[in-house]
Amino acid sequence: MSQTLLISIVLAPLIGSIIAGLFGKKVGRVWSHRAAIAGVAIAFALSAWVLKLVVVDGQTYNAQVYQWLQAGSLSLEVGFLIDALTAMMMVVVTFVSLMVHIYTIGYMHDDDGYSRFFSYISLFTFSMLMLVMANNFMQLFFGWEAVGLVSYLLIGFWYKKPTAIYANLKAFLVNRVGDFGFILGIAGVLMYAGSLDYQQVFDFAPAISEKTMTLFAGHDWSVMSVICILLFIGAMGKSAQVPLHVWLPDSMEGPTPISALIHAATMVTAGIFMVTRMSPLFEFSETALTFVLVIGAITALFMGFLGLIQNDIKRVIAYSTLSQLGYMTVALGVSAYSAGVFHLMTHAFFKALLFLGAGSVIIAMHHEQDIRKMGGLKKYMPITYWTALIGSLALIGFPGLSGFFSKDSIIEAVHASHVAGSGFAYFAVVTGVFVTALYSFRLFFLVFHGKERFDAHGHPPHEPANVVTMPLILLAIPSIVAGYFIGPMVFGDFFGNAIMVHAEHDVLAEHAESFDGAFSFIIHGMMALPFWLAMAGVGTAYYLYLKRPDIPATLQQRFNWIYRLLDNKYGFDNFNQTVFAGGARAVGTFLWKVGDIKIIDGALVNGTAKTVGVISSLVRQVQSGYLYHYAFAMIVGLWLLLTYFVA
Amino acid sequence: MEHIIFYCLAAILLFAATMVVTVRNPVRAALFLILAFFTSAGVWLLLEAEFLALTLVLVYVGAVMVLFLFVVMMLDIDLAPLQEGFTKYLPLGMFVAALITIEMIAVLGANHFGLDIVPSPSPHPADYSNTKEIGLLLYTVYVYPFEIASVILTVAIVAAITLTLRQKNSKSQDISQQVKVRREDRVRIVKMQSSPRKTKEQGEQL
Amino acid sequence: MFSDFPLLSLIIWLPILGGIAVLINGDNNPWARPLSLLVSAATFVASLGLYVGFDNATYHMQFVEQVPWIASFDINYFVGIDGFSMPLIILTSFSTLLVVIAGWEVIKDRVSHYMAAFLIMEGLMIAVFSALDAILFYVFFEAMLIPLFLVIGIWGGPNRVYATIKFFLYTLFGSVFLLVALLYLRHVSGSFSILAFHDVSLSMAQQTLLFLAFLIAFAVKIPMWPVHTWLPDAHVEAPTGGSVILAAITLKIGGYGLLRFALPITPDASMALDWFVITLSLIAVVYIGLVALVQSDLKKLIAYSSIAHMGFVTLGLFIVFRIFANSATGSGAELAIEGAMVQMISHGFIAAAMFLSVGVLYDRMHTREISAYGGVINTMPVFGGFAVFFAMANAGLPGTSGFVGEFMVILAAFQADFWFAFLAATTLILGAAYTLWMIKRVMFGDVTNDQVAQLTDINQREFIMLASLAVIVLAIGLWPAPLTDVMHSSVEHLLTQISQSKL
Amino acid sequence: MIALSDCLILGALLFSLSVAGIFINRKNIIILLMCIELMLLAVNLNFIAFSHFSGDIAGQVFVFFILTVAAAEAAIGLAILVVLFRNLSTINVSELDRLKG
Repeated sequence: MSQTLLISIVLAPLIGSIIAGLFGKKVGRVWSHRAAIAGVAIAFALSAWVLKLVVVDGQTYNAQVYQWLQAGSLSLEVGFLIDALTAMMMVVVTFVSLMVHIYTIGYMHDDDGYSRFFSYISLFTFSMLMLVMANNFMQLFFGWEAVGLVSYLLIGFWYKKPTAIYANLKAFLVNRVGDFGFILGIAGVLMYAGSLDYQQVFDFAPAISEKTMTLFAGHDWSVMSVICILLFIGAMGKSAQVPLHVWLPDSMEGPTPISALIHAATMVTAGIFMVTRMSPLFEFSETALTFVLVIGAITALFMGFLGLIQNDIKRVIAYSTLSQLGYMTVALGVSAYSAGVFHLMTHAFFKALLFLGAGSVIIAMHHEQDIRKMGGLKKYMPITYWTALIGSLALIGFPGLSGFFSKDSIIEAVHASHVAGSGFAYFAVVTGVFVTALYSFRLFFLVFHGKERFDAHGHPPHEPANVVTMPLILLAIPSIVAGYFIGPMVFGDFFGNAIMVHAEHDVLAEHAESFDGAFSFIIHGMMALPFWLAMAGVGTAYYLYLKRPDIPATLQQRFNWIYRLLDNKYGFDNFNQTVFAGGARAVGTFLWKVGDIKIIDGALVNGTAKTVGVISSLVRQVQSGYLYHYAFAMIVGLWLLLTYFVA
Repeated sequence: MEHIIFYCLAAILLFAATMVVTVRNPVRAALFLILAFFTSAGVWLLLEAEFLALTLVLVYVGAVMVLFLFVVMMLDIDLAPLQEGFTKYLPLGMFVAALITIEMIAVLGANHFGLDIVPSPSPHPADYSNTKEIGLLLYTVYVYPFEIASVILTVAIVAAITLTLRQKNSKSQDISQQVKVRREDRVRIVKMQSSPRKTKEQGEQL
Repeated sequence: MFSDFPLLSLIIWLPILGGIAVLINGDNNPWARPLSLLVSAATFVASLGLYVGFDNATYHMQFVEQVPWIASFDINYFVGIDGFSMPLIILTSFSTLLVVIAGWEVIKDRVSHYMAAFLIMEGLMIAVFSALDAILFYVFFEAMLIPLFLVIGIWGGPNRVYATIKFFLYTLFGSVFLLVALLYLRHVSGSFSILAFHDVSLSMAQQTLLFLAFLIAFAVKIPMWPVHTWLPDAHVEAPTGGSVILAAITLKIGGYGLLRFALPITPDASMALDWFVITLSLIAVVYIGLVALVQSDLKKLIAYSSIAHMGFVTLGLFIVFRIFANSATGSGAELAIEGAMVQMISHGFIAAAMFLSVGVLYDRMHTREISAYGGVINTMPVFGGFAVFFAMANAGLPGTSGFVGEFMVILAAFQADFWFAFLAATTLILGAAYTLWMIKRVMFGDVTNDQVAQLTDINQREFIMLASLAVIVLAIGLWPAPLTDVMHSSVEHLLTQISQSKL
Repeated sequence: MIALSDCLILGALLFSLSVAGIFINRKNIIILLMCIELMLLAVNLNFIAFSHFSGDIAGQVFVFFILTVAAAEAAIGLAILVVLFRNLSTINVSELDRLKG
């Protein structure tokens, strides 16, 4: 595996982005998207080649490209680490990205910012690749923030919409809160490992795990727990875990393709990827793992509830994403990293599929996103209908589809785990299955079945252009088949050294022994509780939203307080808005008006000037301006001097 | 003998000085000041400072005091308000003056500077030239200060003239303007008919 | 390489003489602009010679020139540069070039005076960075205020008199202490050479007093909380060029002064009082960050953000003692000092860019109120791109130079104390909050009023200006090694100096 | 014989008289100027006396310079006075308070 190959993978989308972004006006719309798509296509092809090299030929790569900075004995470098985990992420990222690029040709066809959009998503691909291919924390942080930047730009893509520019600021700031923890974690790593290079840090991990530090006087903390929790705070921001999840639903203000690419398939999973990458560190801290587990479980369950009452097609899927990210986090918490990453991959496919399908519906509905104003689209949009069905089934974990394998392996892993909090987590993920099925099929039935509630304006909705439907089909394929890699990826040693699990945490190993092929896994799954819960969820959705649409309204009135709680998203937004945003502004105003203006400027600076002024105005009385007063003063002075000398 | 002359001169000097500060009319004050200068010139002669004594008379009496008189007479000064408070401040002035005098006499009196402590030097021989001595010192050791003094005087002249010069009414010449003048500025050639005969009609029209 | 050629003197005096030439040329002379451009460009090119001829391997002063100046007091024209001053000199010459370009069309009256003021100021500032004689330093340190004073006082806004006087008195207040300290050091060391000051041994009491004198002098310049209130006022009233120089260079003189005087001359006092400076720095980061959040004036906001960013400089300089004490891995101290240096350089470029951007808007709208704007990006897309980029740099996004310094200092701060790093890292949130909220209100959204609707996008001159800054900000962010490499030797030397007690 | 102390006391008396003159003629600027001339005269007297008694001619040189400066001072002072009178139509010191702080 040569350095040139890897650099080409990274630079191809970047060049595409530069061409589309800086020269978009000159080269025109068509060449903009050609350049961007070509860049990403090259990256995808080469990534696939890299995956082949890693998996088939067993090669790995870890070397620096150039030295970023040197300070004392510390050398910060830009370099690549390629192993199975990276290679898999690269393929997922570039594949979904490529699909979204193609889809965008159709979706953004009439938009003024066409070239700009391509520039952004290519830039995103570059950033994401930098993130996953990094071999050190500095570069990881670079990619981490760069994807955040692109996310910011894309959420606010329609910068005239007040909600969009509110959402992008919110997203960036919430992510920054996560990064705040992340950078402290990196600083901790540097302090205790003396390096930011993954390999060197991992080699140091056992040594670090024995150290303690004092944060508050009198209480020693395990250094490893502190570092891991700090790093995980970064992951909470990026992967939208409670309580830093608030930005993700709002991010749906952006165009749908980026909801698919960034806010479902790739960027939000960066946190999952990061924790997996750091498994050699997390494994040493059970405290951190418990923390991860509990946060993940809360996210998985409670965010799913919110999906039940949303009426915006994209927001429902967004809450579903949050919930699924919670599943992945739960997997990390029980040290089932490979299951988490596996779910990351399958989720990337089917969630991108769902979002793009939603986008297809949105185009057909002329940018109407309210599912109460849809219905019965099945006959108008067959391709979208079938692909969305595949996506939804994969999402609820219908046996045989990709989501089933990944989700089931997570549930099994949690079941087997003995980490503190795993009991609650098991309850959460199992309940989550029912909730997932309920909101997924509520959405599905409301959109595609039932009465036509939309106003067609005489033009019946129709399937969008091929560039839109083709990616749906291409994404539907892995949504079905990706699950069959469960053998090597979850239970095998596909990831090799990329993931480290301590024997006492290795929940997957137990299952690995009993695992004998994907089909018996399906059979086993069909007899387990989660499957029946999922089916119950689908059935409930069918009954409530197709058979008896009056019941949900009644329920809503009967249990109004629950509805209000959910509608307020448990009050996180209001809380943040008042306490953090409002509080910061209030404190800032106070410090400015009182601290700066009153005390420092008023009392100290101008106060000094005023005091001098007051004294001067007293002293100025002496300066009468009359010559004889001055003469008198001189003579008196003379007399005093004389007296002094004489005496 | 010298005593008597000195005391006489001193008495006249003090009298003149007293008059200078007390008379109301500035012209008379100036005249008394001239008297004071004359007498002090006499004192200086006693102290064998002949050159300076003469300079004092020439420069002060001849030039400075005349200047004073000129100014006093030239300016149309209303004297009345200037006299206000004369008696009011007299006691204070006397008091301060007396204090200074007493203290000075205490220091400068015969106890410290009497003849027995600072004996009188022997008088200079007849061919001694005070002017020559001063000149020698002035043009050797003090040549730089001397030059500076001359510059100061020049500056004073320039300053005094500039301050008092009234630009508007002055008939000053601008030499450069005069040099730069050209024929066209001064001579205007007017073409006119050589005394046309007035007709009767024209005359009536005019 | 240029061992005989007085390159440094050339860089110092070329702009000063050029400025005088522009001044003599008369007001509103059509040649004033081209001549100024020529002089500043020539100075910039010449200053690049310093980089080319610089020897990274040694901490000794380079390009040294020493000529007696006032022989009777043993005051020399003694100049030279090391890894700390060289980047700052290049920053200075570059910023002046920008200012000349920025004032090209905008300044309409007294053009030659304006240009001359900046050229002379450039020479003086370069001289401050290269002076190795204490009195020479002090003279230039003070002289530099005069052109700046004039620039704000003549071309400034409506409240300029208050601002200039505040600014002037504040800085003079500080520099009085500096003069006393320098004279005292001369008394102790018997020379006015700053290098000799470094070697003189001092008792703790002496060091403490000297340190406090230095701290007051340079804290005002930086400016550190609570002596910062002159900066927002000065920035608000200053013309664009004045703001650029003020933010890009003048503030750096404070940081440079601490590096050159306080740390190496009084290491023990610095160590004993490091808690004080660190506290003030952290207050600057958090307190000022919050204050910046609520500003309604664009320039004030950026001015406050400058104070917060400079807090990182002082933090980086003074955590080294704690890092020595912890001494976990050893590279933290270098990281801290170099981080502070990088932060200074980077802030020079970013603040310049921010103020130039505000200048671009101000030239068109004649207001700095954030509420007067909204949706500017609709009418000025190219400018909007730059503004968002520089805002991101100001918020410390990786890949821009703003990230490098903050990153290094936060990493180092963790090695000093977790809570230092914790408070310092809040800038990630606060910096992003005040910068991007400002960007949101000014750039994004629909066009809010007719004035915004009639805006024209940036012209070629403004494009060149902003693009060159963008390239530099990006270049330093992507590859800071060339910048930090020149400092290594000097940083190591400084660390040996401050790790040895002078008692 | 004249004693040094005699000369000095004469100088002191002269000086005190002019001081008193400044007090009592506080409004007439011309007389104030004259008082200053008188003061300088007293100083000169001291110089000459010391010069005479210590046999050092340098004292007289100083008197020479004082005379020069005093002449210059008188000339400029009077010029200022004239300008002042021209502009303000008064030389009353109590009306000249432009320097009032």
